[in-house]
Amino acid sequence: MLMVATGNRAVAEAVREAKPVVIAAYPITPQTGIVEQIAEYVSHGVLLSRYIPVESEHSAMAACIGASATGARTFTATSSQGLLYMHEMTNWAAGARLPVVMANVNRALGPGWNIWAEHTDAIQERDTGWLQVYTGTVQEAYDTTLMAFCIAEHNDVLLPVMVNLDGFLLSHDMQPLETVDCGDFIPPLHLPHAIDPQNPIAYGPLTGPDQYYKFRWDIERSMRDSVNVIGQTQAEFARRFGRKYGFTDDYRCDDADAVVVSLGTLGKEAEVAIDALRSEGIKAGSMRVRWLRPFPKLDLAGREVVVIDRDYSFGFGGVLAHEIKAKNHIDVCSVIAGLGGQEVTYDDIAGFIKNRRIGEESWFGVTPGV
Amino acid sequence: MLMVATGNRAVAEAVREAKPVVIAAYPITPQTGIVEQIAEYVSHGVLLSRYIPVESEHSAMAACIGASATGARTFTATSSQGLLYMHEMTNWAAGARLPVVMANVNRALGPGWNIWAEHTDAIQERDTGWLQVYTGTVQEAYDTTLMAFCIAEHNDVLLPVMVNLDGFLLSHDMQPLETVDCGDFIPPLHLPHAIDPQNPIAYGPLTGPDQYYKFRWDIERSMRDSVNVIGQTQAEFARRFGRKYGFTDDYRCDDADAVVVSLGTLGKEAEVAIDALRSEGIKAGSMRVRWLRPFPKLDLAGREVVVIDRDYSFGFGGVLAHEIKAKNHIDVCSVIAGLGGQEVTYDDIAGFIKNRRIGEESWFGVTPGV
Amino acid sequence: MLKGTSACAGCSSSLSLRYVLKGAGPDTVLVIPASCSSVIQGIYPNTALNIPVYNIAFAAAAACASGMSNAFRAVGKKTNVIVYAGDGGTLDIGIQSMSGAFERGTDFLYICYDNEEYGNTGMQRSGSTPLGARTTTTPAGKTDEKKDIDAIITAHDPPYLATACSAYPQDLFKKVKKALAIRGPAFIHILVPCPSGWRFPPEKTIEIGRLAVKSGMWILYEREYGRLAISSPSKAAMKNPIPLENYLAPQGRFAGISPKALDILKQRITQKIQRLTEEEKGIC
Amino acid sequence: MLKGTSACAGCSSSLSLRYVLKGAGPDTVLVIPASCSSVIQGIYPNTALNIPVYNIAFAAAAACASGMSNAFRAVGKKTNVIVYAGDGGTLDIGIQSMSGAFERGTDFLYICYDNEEYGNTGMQRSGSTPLGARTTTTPAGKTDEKKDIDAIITAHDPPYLATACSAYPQDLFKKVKKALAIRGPAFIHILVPCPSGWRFPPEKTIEIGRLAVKSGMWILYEREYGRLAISSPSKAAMKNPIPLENYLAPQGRFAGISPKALDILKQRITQKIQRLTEEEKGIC
Amino acid sequence: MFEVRIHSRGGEGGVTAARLLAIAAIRDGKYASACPFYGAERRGAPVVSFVRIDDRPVRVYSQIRTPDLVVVLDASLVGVVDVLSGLKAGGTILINSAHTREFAGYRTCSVDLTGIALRENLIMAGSPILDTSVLGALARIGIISQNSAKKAITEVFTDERNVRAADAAYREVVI
Amino acid sequence: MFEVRIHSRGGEGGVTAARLLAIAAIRDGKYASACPFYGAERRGAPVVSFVRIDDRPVRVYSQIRTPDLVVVLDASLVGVVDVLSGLKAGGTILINSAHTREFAGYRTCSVDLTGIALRENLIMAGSPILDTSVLGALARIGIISQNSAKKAITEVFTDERNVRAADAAYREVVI
Amino acid sequence: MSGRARLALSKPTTGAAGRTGSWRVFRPVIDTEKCNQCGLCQMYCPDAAIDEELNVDLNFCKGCGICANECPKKAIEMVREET
Amino acid sequence: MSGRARLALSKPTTGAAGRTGSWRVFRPVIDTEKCNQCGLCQMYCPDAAIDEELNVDLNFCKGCGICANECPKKAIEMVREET
Ligand SMILES: Cc1ncc(C[n+]2csc(CCOP(=O)(O)OP(=O)(O)O)c2C)c(N)n1
Ligand SMILES: Cc1ncc(C[n+]2csc(CCOP(=O)(O)OP(=O)(O)O)c2C)c(N)n1
Ligand code: SF4
Ligand code: SF4
Ligand code: SF4
Ligand code: SF4
Ligand code: SF4
Ligand code: SF4
Ligand SMILES: [Mg+2]
Ligand SMILES: [Mg+2]
Repeated sequence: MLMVATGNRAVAEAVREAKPVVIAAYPITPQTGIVEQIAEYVSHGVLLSRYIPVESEHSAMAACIGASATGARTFTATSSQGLLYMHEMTNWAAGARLPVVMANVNRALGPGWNIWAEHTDAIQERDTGWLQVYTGTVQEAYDTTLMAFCIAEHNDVLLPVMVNLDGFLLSHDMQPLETVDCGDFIPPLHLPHAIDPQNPIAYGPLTGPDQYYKFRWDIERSMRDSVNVIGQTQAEFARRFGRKYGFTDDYRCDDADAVVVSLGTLGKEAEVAIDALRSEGIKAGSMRVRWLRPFPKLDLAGREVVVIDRDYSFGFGGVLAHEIKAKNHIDVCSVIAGLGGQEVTYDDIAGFIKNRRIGEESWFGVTPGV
Repeated sequence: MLMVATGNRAVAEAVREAKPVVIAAYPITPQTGIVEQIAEYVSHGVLLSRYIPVESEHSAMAACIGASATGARTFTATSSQGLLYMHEMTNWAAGARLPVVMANVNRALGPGWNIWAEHTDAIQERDTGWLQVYTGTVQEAYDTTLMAFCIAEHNDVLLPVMVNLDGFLLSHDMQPLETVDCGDFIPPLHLPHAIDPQNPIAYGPLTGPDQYYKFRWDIERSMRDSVNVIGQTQAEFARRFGRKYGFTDDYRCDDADAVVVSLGTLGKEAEVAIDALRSEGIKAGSMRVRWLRPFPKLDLAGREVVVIDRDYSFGFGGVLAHEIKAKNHIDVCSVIAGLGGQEVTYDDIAGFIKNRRIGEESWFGVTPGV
Repeated sequence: MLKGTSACAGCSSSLSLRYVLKGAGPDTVLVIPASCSSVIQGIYPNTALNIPVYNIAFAAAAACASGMSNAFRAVGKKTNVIVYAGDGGTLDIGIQSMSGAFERGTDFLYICYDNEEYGNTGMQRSGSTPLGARTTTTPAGKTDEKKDIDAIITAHDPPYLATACSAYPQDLFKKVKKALAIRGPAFIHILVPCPSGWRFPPEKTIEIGRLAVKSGMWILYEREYGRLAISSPSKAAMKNPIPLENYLAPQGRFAGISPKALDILKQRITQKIQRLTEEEKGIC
Repeated sequence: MLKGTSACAGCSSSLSLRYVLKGAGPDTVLVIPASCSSVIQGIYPNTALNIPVYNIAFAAAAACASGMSNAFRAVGKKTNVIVYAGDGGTLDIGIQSMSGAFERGTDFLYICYDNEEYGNTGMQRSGSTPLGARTTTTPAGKTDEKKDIDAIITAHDPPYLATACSAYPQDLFKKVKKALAIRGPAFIHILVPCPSGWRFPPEKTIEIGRLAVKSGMWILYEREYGRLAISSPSKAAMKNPIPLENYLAPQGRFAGISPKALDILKQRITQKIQRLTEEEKGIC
Repeated sequence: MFEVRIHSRGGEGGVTAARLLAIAAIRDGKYASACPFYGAERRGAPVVSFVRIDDRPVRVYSQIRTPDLVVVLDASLVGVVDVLSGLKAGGTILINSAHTREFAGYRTCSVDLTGIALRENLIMAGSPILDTSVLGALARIGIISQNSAKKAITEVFTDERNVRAADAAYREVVI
Repeated sequence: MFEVRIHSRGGEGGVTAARLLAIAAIRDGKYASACPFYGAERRGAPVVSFVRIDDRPVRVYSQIRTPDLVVVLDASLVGVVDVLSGLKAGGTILINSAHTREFAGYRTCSVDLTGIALRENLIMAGSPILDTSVLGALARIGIISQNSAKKAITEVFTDERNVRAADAAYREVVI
Repeated sequence: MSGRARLALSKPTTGAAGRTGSWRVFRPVIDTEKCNQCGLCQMYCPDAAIDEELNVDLNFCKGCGICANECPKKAIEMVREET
Repeated sequence: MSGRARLALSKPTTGAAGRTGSWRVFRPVIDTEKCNQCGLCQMYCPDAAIDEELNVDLNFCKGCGICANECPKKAIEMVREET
């Protein structure tokens, strides 16, 4: 069905289609729309999930963990401070190998309070064993949330998945949304280590120095295996519903001399910049990274690369820029832009590309030393 | 005075010397010794701090924030789950520009429960705006904790500092410790933005998209300025007390063909490996990174580099290895070892160096695909 | 409090805050966790509050105030440290730090202004939302009862605890003064009717507060060193409460409340009146 | 529970756990936050418990159990979901998730075994440590009073709440059975004397528990749908409690307790006995 | 790409108006996106929403600087915010006002949406609701078809009065 | 580098013994480190501690695999754990036992530390304390000087009985 | 407080959220004839928009109508603002 | 539960913490003459080391002495283990 929906609504619609058994979530701007919409579905019986109105995000994730451990499909959503507050439990969910799906509406971190888009919240979770995907349109937020359940719950993966959408920019933007009848696209969840009251097992007990690392390795092994699962799931989605997704969303990259790499809505806005540059005769392209974990192979050889980070690791640099440097053995031009909802237009992005200086970092709007 | 002390005791001794006004901390293995020793000092009146026995780490950091905001010197200590649990507040302390000093006793993350050494806990905090230093001996833990107060509270910095020590390996190892009379080495704290009840100011209010990024930039600016402050403080410490510290602790690196880079006690154990290799005629050296934030300039040009990570970013790789790759534009041999207290001997380290394969990653003890 | 805040028109939380500030006087620091009050105070670089305000994360107000109070006391300062937190920041996510601060006997005043919802994020259910009330996360009415935070705090045996309501600003003002005169942890729980969330026209804000008290749905009292004293507006109300429906009817959030929920609410009122009446007698 | 756990010799928390498991029967899942119990159960790949045990982070037990209970109920399973948490995991860091789970009426049994300290990390102060007791973080004796978690839970009005003590295992056993027969949240608070932390010889474990009850420092009772019933061992004790000193003296942690602290402890006992006696009368 | 900026106050329905406009455009077979710019304001504060209508998917998330059309749902905003800011030369301004207005250099349309709302008793929490009626005016101006305007309204609201209000606005707008 | 491994049970003082040994070695002018290997065991479980004594700072944190000396504070551990594991050929084993023991191929010393503790009434929470007395035996074996052993004990403990116990062990150890 | 701004620090300002009087749809008009100076309107105004002399600060009065509703003398009328 | 181990899962095992009987310093010895079979020792043993037939499982009895202390007949003696 073609409707007009916000990113938040799209996520809620996808959750309705995926039918989790338990949903536990806590409101926070700008994610609230997801929680409210789900509460509405549940209260109208449109969605037969149990919705647990927990008292915090730490508890939201803990409740998802408890439910998921029984083999039930689970979902939660959060943002910013909420994500930070559940940090202990996001680590736990991954370590416990539970395929929780979470929507995170990217927002900056206080203080000062700031409710607008920034990726640092999710970026700070990049080591935890969660798969992370960043979306750029309402349709993509919907489609990706559906796929997230398939991927998280796949027997080769069994790791939680975080679907990211930019606060307000995507969570509140209203765009055309084509919903699907998902049919058997998401297979029923069969958690191999689901709690069986008849089978006495202690989950996650004290694990000694000569055993612990093996389970850590298994997380990484599954991360690596998830690359295939993601590929297959995206292919199957395309087959069934006609929309194609990759690890990245590449726009006019094939013959590009310069490529701008970014996450989320910046990557869509960048396409407009690319069109403008192309019309000036500049061969530029945009590569929007969808999957940050597992970190994808990026085809950047031979191009000058501008990376826009809507995040920062203080005392180090833009995270995406440095991960690309490290993985691709290249130097890049690193631009820090859009923190705390700082407005970044396609003109600005065109400027970043035109004025790129490989090997340097610049903060959009900041003159250093001042 | 020359005593024999554990790493935990050394931190407590340094805190006693630094005389924070408020200490708020929560026990967790293997950090407990610090808290207990401090409680003892306070109860005996040896230390005139107020010790707040908070009910969680989130509150520990919050209490330090509240106290520090008034311009009071503060200290806390934690580890592992505790650090994760206070994650929201570590971000807050940095954003609020408060020079809280924290000892973190590095320990692995559950589940399964594991109380032994691993750096992932602190590594997951590397983006938050905290300065991070990793120590390798009891003496160094002591000296560094003293210096941490000078650095955090310096007007050019005003950011919190995390002093890391390896769980059990360092926190419980008993070594000779030379304590000092610190005199005026740590100047009194003058927090420029301390709360003054007479001066009505709202701290950290809602900050719009066109203002927020400026304050983020100021954190980064201070991070960059902290490089000088650290250098000066370490020099001043050497001048006063005779012990020299750098951003790294380099051992026989000068003429080395191969350098092993690591954090914490692994870097001391590596020295023994280096001696052994040297005696076999292999020109190897060890570079132990002390300051991870701000990320230091590493002199690695022209050497083959083996990085041991006692941490991991799932779906990506060893964090130290990749940060070095990104910053130094080199490829390295990445070894993941020591997770969850996995035993790593000097013989093992010698093996890592001998069998290095630049461009590859290996997990110590793991045969992939099995 | 200065004029020109971003509070909704008719916001009784701002009204309460006005009287809290009046009662507290100048040597005061306010600690405010995420809530409507974090927005009401104004956006950088301006604030409507003319004492120092420390904004802090949602779950952390009492712990932050603990640190602050200890730091002030350590250097001999008597500065009032007041937490001004919403019901969500008190009963739900904030209860851990609050409970701990009370257990440790922190010298501070904790004020919970209770609009019975998460106002700042757009009127979701909180632990304080009454049975039967519609919020955006309980679109069919809440099925759980309101958490009794006063009983919970009373279990911590603080030297001072009081309830108040924005419709009785003078009463509130006096309670704030009294609370600050006492050493150790004090608690004031203020009912603040919220026109936007409770769905009544803004001009009814005071009226609704009065109806809450007159119906016995909200009882004004103080407990000083364990001794209960019913405050005068509630003295009369408790003897002869008006029908609960008079309080509920003007509020959109209670539209279509089930007879069963209504019944339980009424029972609770009767029980509470009885319990408080007995307690007051029992000790005097 | 199987033999060969890593509990200290004479650990009464293990003894309690034995009777909890007995009372619960087979269709049960235990949720255990960080605590002595996370160690007592055994190290991978072995466990001493023969029902499923879910280990969870320190602050998260009740929320985890919430999710679990809801997931089981959603598919029609009646599996008992029991939290077995220490006092730290209940009164301190765990109180937020516990309070939330009770407010939401979660169908589960929450058991707090109370050794009045953080046992697992080596006997630090908890919110449950009594006034005057020495721990490694209160080397001169605790200066704050024990948090009254039973009153706090009672404020949540659960259908079932009981206290128990490891020295009365049959009483505990019966209470566990009763709690599990009731729908909705139930709470059992077990006092478990800890020889290692309280500093008494391990053979005295039962004796100390008995002295706690006989002195009135610990009172055994249950509250079912609000109706209080004093359990028989305490009935006698409340009428004629033995001197508190008899309970304190054998415990190293109370060595050198100040007369003032002792006095307050005694007062509290008198008050509590009076309060419970009145409550029992009042309602029957 | 046709760009619209809507000025209103929190609670008056500016965001919903933007949404309805986007739906209507899509029902006309176009692509559209609607995006409110959110501050953290409460009820009553000035807010602004954007709608973009195009023949291909909209990929822009930044704010509209040079709108083709400005809609002012609350005339009291006129001196408070610069409603004309960036409006393209010759662009249109539609204002909710009981009397006709003039903005030099622009095509000015006015309609008394508040009056219509009061007539239809479309009031919520004390404020008149303007988000549906404005669609009628926009249809009349030619941004969307009248048919799609109705479709959009009935997709979102069940209350008949909304369609009536839109019809009234369609009739009453002064161009 | 001289490497010592101490076997004991939680609560018996093995960790303190290691600490005291390190202090004594340092008072002898050497470098030393002492490191307990911690499981999460409770009171009563077997634990092991390591002491390294050297002429230069100790930089090793991994466990001692091939000790020069093994100290067994609790003879009941023999058979439960392999106390001889890795002990260097010709190495020494010091065991707390009322009767003399023999470990083929090693220099075996025994001393009844438990008896000494019971005599001196050095009992904590029901267990005899062995950590101070053992220093006397170690001094006698020649690992540290008797003087430094005493110094170490008095730096840490004020109770006279500890020194007396060490003296007794010094006298009573059977080499 | 001198030197560079390290974190967001707000200073007290009247109209921190702008001239919030512009939010108003209805304006309170006091009929001084009917008014008995009881001060209740001043006491209850959440926005402190009425001063001791009973002047309404129309720059900041949000028009909530509480004053009119609470006036025991019905001395305040809420009048629709011109647009 | 087949397939590879993704997280640490422990199975019930007697002696999960080893043969904890070796921790013992004193051993309980029941004097069957004095014993009246009341079962209290069995009931109170924290380690479940005494069975219904009053056999002490010395593999796991930690020697805490509770049984001896609680025996109403003083039928249990704690005897020092040989070393
Ligand atoms: C950890 C965290 N979770 C969620 C939020 C989002 N949030 C901010 S304020 C708020 C509701 C506050 O409710 P309450 O405390 O009752 O205050 P009110 O807004 O009603 O004044 C929420 C959910 C947050 N800031 N931090
Ligand atoms: C977030 C966090 N903080 C601290 C710890 C360390 N820790 C583990 S158990 C424990 C004490 C538990 O005390 P209690 O709940 O009373 O149980 P007990 O150990 O006494 O059985 C502590 C502090 C942890 N695991 N997680
Ligand atoms: S939502 Fe309610 S409490 Fe919050 S500002 Fe508006 S009226 Fe006040
Ligand atoms: S510390 Fe106490 S509660 Fe914990 S295992 Fe030992 S005796 Fe039991
Ligand atoms: S209408 Fe409201 S804001 Fe205006 S003066 Fe009256 S009470 Fe104050
Ligand atoms: S409330 Fe009415 S009578 Fe009282 S001062 Fe105000 S206008 Fe006058
Ligand atoms: S001594 Fe303790 S462990 Fe052994 S049988 Fe008796 S009660 Fe059980
Ligand atoms: S407690 Fe004593 S009398 Fe009773 S069964 Fe045991 S040994 Fe026999
Ligand atoms: Mg609220
Ligand atoms: Mg405990």
